[in-house]
Amino acid sequence: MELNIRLSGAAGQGIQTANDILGKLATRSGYFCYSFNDAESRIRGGINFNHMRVSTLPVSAPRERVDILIALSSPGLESNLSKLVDNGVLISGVKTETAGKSTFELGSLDITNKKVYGLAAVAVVSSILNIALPDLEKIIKEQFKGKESILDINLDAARQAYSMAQSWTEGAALSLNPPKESLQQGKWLSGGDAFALGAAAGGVSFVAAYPMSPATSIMTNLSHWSKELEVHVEQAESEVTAINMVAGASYAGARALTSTSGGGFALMTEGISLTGMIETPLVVAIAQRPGPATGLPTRTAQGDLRFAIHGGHGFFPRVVLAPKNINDNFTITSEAFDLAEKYQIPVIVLTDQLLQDSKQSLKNFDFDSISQKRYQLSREELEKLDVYQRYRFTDDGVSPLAYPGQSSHPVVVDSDEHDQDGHLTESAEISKKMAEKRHRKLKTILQSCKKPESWNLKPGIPLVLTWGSTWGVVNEVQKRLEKQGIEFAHVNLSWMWPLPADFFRKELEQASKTIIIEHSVGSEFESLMREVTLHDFDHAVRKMDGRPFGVEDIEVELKELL
Amino acid sequence: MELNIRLSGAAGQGIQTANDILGKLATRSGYFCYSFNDAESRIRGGINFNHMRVSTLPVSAPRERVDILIALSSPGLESNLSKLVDNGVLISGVKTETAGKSTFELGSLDITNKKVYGLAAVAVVSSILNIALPDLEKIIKEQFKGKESILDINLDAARQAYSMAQSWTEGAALSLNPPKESLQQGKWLSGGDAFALGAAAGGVSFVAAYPMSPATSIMTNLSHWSKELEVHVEQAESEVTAINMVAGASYAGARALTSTSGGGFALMTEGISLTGMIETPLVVAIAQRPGPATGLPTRTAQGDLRFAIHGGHGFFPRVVLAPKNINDNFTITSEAFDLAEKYQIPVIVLTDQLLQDSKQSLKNFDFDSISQKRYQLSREELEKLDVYQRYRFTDDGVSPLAYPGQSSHPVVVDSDEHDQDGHLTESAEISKKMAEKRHRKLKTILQSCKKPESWNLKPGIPLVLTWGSTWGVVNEVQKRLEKQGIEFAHVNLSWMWPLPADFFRKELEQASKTIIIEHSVGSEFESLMREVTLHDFDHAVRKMDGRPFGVEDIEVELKELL
Amino acid sequence: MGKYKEEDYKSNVENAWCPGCGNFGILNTVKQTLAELDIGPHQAVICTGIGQAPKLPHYMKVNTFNGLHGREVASAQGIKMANPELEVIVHGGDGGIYGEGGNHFLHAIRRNLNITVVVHDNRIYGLTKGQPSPTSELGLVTGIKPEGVQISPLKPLELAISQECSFVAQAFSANIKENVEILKAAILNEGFSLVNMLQPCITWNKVNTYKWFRDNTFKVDSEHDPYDSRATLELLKDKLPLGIIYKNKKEAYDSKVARARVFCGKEGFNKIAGSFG
Amino acid sequence: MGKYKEEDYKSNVENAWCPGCGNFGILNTVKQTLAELDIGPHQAVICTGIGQAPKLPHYMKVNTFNGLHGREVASAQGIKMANPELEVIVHGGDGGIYGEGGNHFLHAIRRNLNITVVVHDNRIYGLTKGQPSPTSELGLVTGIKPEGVQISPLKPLELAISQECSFVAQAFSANIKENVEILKAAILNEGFSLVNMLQPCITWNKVNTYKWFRDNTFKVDSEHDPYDSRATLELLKDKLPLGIIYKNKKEAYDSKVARARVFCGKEGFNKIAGSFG
Ligand SMILES: Cc1ncc(C[n+]2csc(CCOP(=O)(O)OP(=O)(O)O)c2C)c(N)n1
Ligand SMILES: Cc1ncc(C[n+]2csc(CCOP(=O)(O)OP(=O)(O)O)c2C)c(N)n1
Ligand code: SF4
Ligand code: SF4
Ligand SMILES: [Mg+2]
Ligand SMILES: [Mg+2]
Repeated sequence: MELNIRLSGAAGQGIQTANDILGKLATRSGYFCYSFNDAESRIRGGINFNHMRVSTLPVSAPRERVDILIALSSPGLESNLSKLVDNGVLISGVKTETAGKSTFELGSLDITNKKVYGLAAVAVVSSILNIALPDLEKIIKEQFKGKESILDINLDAARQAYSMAQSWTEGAALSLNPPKESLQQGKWLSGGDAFALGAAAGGVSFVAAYPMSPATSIMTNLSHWSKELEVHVEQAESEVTAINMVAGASYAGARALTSTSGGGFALMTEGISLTGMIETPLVVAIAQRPGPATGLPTRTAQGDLRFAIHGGHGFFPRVVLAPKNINDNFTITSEAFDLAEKYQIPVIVLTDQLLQDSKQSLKNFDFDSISQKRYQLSREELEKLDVYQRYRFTDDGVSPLAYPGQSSHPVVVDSDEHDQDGHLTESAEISKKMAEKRHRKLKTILQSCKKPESWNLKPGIPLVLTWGSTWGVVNEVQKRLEKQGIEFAHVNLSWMWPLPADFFRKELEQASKTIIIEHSVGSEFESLMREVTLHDFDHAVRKMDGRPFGVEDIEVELKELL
Repeated sequence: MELNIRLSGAAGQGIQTANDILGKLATRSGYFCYSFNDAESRIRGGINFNHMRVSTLPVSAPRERVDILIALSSPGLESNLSKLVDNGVLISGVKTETAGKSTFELGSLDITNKKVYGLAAVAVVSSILNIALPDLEKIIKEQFKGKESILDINLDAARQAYSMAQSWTEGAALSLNPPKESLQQGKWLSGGDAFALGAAAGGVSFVAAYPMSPATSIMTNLSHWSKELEVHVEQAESEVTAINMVAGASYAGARALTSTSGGGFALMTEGISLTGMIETPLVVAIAQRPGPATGLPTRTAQGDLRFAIHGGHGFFPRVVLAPKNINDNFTITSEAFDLAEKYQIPVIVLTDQLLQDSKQSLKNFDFDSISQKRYQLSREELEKLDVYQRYRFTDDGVSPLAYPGQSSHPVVVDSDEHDQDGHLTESAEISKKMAEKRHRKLKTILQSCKKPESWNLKPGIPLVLTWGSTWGVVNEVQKRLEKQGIEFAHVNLSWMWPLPADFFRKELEQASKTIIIEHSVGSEFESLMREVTLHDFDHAVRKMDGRPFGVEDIEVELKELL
Repeated sequence: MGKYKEEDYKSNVENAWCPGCGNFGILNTVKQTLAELDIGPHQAVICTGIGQAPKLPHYMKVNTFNGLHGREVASAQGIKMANPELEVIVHGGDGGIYGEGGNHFLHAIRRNLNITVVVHDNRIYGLTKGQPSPTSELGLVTGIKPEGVQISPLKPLELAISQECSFVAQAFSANIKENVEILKAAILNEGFSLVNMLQPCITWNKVNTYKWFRDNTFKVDSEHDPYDSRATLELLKDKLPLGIIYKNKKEAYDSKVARARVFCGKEGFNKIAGSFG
Repeated sequence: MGKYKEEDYKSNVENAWCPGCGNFGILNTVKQTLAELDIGPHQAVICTGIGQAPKLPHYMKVNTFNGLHGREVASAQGIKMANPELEVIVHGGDGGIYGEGGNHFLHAIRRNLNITVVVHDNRIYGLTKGQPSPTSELGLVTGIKPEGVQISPLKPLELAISQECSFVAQAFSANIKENVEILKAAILNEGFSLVNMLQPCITWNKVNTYKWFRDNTFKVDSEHDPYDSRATLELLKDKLPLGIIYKNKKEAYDSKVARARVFCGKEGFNKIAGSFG
């Protein structure tokens, strides 16, 4: 059971804030909520919406269906009205003559400042959901802490709208009871929040980055939390600066992060190759959006998978990970820091606009579940050594790590091919051995490679393969189709690279049919899976318009293909 | 029949010049010559060599065997002496007591300036090859034109050395007669020369680049020839500038080129993605060297194949080509310009240090064999249009091309997703159509895709697969093994991307065994072939030390694997 | 009056700037300037990157190269070198041109092609929602820097003057009449011309408002000699001068380079190829 | 005398510079300076890029971050911010720092971390065989520019001063004794210190030779007040001044940032995570 509430309007009309208040409120009231947004790349005007699912079961995928349409602008109303279901209701901030839809006119309230319409609409929804007015008031007070000057008009609008809505029967008809089992003290947060918290739990102590949608929230969050987390966030003057700064910081002992989108990553590939050569741990977040070039800055895509794997010249081991949902944005990011330092490699986390900007009701994150281990030699171990060799040849290819100033041993790293001491070399023999050492790490790293997650995996039925955030819709559609008697296996990759040869080949071959789904114009994921598994897929589903896959789309699509 | 002559010494001792004089001279005398060099990344000192093959048949691959060792420095002597064959001879510029090798001591000449030792050694070789002294003198005069002050001491050294060598019987024993059929007016040039000439024939009119080994010779050549070729060469302050400059120049109507190595390309991937989005023709040369990072700047590798294919965020069509030899550096580069403009895409030409710095005797290039076609609408066609749409939707995905100022129609290009007019759009529908339009070009481009070249291709025998410059050694080894009764098919790719699915799959499956050879630490080429052909290779041969594959290495290796 | 009128540069693209944004004034200035200089929509190229300022050419009818964030000055130079007949004008943000693209800017001053660069200096990253830009003042509070900017602002005029830039002016976006004159002079100047265009971002920069700019700027005296670099540096001491600040006579680079829209001829080719005998 | 002697910084790596190169003098200067300042090989980091100059730290014993061409100033800032206790010194070429890395340099001056940047200014690209660098003089003939350089040279000192750089000096590589004093002052200065180190490249730059530098430099008068920016610009008018040219009192940025070698604690984490209730 769920209600799909779409808040639409122009940039600057406060639909984000209204959405947030509603999300928090419903989460506290015991519902599972999920919202995603659809915004233009502008600051004022245009046609944007936030889509909120309030549900009695966990949900984490975009939907097309709208039960309650909140429209604060005429274009917002026009472009979304067709999505409103037959018995759905409209809460409108603009004059409208939409025959056949029962409408709550915000204009009929005694409100002069239209800036509070968003909040008034939230109050109407609260009434529909039978959330008590004091709970709503509490959250409004929290939200406007420090902005007391506008608190009162917001409170007033909410109260008015709430009381009027109490007698709005068409709305009340949609009411939904919260589930018996719900999150205890659930949090309401975005993928960008979860990512930053994951970095924090992973021990990040230095961030250099340049703002770029949809990655900016990572650096913004960490900057706001810099005191509590003892992290320094530096806004670099470009991505080229950022990557070379974090490389330096990592050499100096910091757990370092940079975050960007595909276009910024492009400027970082030289530096990624540097960290591959000097074997300096690093975590890089790529929050994907549709390219090429500037593309659609505020939309979503999974188009940078191959670029993340192959970006940078020459061979060096790296790990590429892709969270499947907001919770993974936390766990996988924190693991990324551990992997980076353990293997002294760059680890790339591929998130995307959908994940970053979506919000969800989630359990609190558990700090203790995250490894706090550090991999450097201790000062004591170092002082016992006669010489410290940064690039000592070892069986697993991983050399002992130390940072400058930690002991009396200088630490020498070099972007040229180098000897064990870190000094540049022209020797064919040493070059070969050093390249082999780096290559050996690949095998070592594969020990950490995780099998993909799977749902209903068994031979003889169709298999649907996804990666990263596309998990969400397919996971939900799997349950929906199961109820309709249509069964398939769902496999989702989060560990994207490196993959052992024949990885998952057997499972693919045992399927009655294989379908690959990726949110990309090209076929990056399919090509990767072909390379690794030598499997020929029966069908591929892709996406060209930068909008997320919706549950409805995929349901239709899969019904056809299965 | 051939003589392998290795000139070794320190940087700054003039072995390059000596090598060049010898190459020109032997080419004019009717021999087929090939030389490659092995140099450290420094300006003076160190241990370098140039290896020259003087042959009665065309040759174009590195060898290990040395018949005549010219050593101008003690380290040069020591590091190469073991390569000298049993009946080989030594021409030495340093005191030496190498028992058992017959030695021509340059020190016994009446020469005080050791800078001319290299030339004296060339004179000795000329004598061995029975090249007439006046021919040598002529070339020396050409070489030192404008440097008359040092001409005389060079001439004197050559004459002395030549006359003394006339009575050196051990040397004379190696003599070699030129072939009956030889090149008419053969040229002696490097891959870097051939690349620049290919660009010229392809109509290049604007170059912006930043110096980087081993690509620098391309811009240096074109800069020297700028008057004759009407090309402007701009040294940019960085590769980021260079790529955005050429994008601008191309928009303005120039046939534009930038040249770099892997590390510079890394800085260009953002701009490559830009040209993919704005659909501006462009040729990018990547002269590969071993990475990651700075790696081995003066050595060779094929490590950037995947990076060339996937470098840049988001999906956009591109073509990646790889010349197999110096002659291809000319033809493929000129074709690259045609393809770039025809499809309005970036075309990447992957050469490498081995190809760029090697030299060879070749026939003159034929300007008329190169397409001089341009693909823009004419001024007249443009003026007939009511509106000009830079991104008009077309069946083949290729829109009519025009440049600004050409007619009264403004030309609008945009790195954001855009409509047919070139203006930025937020529309899902137009975004989808425009992404589809770019994607359609892939299929159109595949019409130009060439089958790989093959030698002795037939089912039931082993098949050896190579790409780019690795063709050279394998081609030669194929002939050598054939004589030994060992047969294999050799297939070499020059058109690297895009490739149709199942490309060459049948041929691979019909082979008794498949071996893939790539000059890389990683397995970029193998992974690409796996992806495209779904074929599992039996063996892979790779290279870790940045030195070129030698004929001898590959012969041994293949004998083992076949 | 010339051939072209302001309306010849009109476009139908919906404007996405915030109502009241300083950019509107700049857009009007540009159209009027081109019309007054009789430069048609097909004769000028407006070259931009990404940001609010760089959207400008979409809102008019003109050759447009809307490239990458911060790369506008690099691309503009490529355009000019390929076809010196085009009138190349760059419009970019302070973030793009002085931040991401600072190096292009610096070396473009040295290269001294005959182009004009107009920086919409709103002292903030507008499009990406209000992070500090290189020209943000010390202490400016932004979403990303709640404790306020801690790094001294870049001094773009001083930078350009230190490199003996061919032409340096400063303008305030609201003064359209004066700005048309400044922009005309910049375009007519043979060489690299910088116009630092102070522009209020009413949404994100609550310090450098219209009022603030009015209070903190002054018009350069008509007596001021822009060739006198010492007098110029004096001008920059306190408040923000508006007008043509500095000029330096030097030959433009593009006059030296060949037009680059040609194929090399067979003759030239054979001459070069033949030299490898 | 302190704990450390010049020999404590000795390395066994074979030197690959051309005999007679100006870089040797700089190497000696650095070793002597560190010894005299009592900064041990494990306490300093020499951060470099790629070129001839950037090979310097390999020829001594010291913490070394030999990163990418032109990126040395970016990486050095990362090192310093992560661990302000390290004495961070950059050595780079004029090509790397002023060309490829010009933007890092420009913004590093603004950022004003307590680091020292020594630019080996040989007015040429040494390692890549003699292309023009940003500081190459007009008309300099190189392999790539047979007709001579046509772009005005960058003016690095003027650039730094225009941005009110904390410390600006110029030196000539051959004057080891004086240069030790200059480098000491640069390292001791709290803030971003630039030392433009004129250095003959005897192989590729046949114009700016030892003799040329001797003839075209002069020592800055001991009376010169480096805080007087006008006097400083006067100094730069004709020949090349050697010594401490310009200083500007401002607080260094690193003193404001926390050491960054720590894990966030559970408490801090829970406080933040808890705020999402
Ligand atoms: C390589 C890259 N990095 C980051 C961005 C994201 N981005 C777009 S505009 C912008 C800043 C805009 O500020 P400014 O240049 O001052 O222009 P304004 O919007 O203020 O006019 C940024 C960081 C991008 N598009 N490309
Ligand atoms: C991204 C990149 N581009 C180009 C190069 C090639 N490269 C190495 S050193 C150098 C220039 C060296 O000049 P400079 O920085 O002045 O140092 P010098 O050798 O003169 O000391 C260049 C262009 C590179 N290593 N990386
Ligand atoms: S955000 Fe600022 S700069 Fe951008 S349009 Fe709005 S007011 Fe103008
Ligand atoms: S090339 Fe020049 S800078 Fe490089 S080592 Fe030789 S003399 Fe020194
Ligand atoms: Mg701005
Ligand atoms: Mg230099």
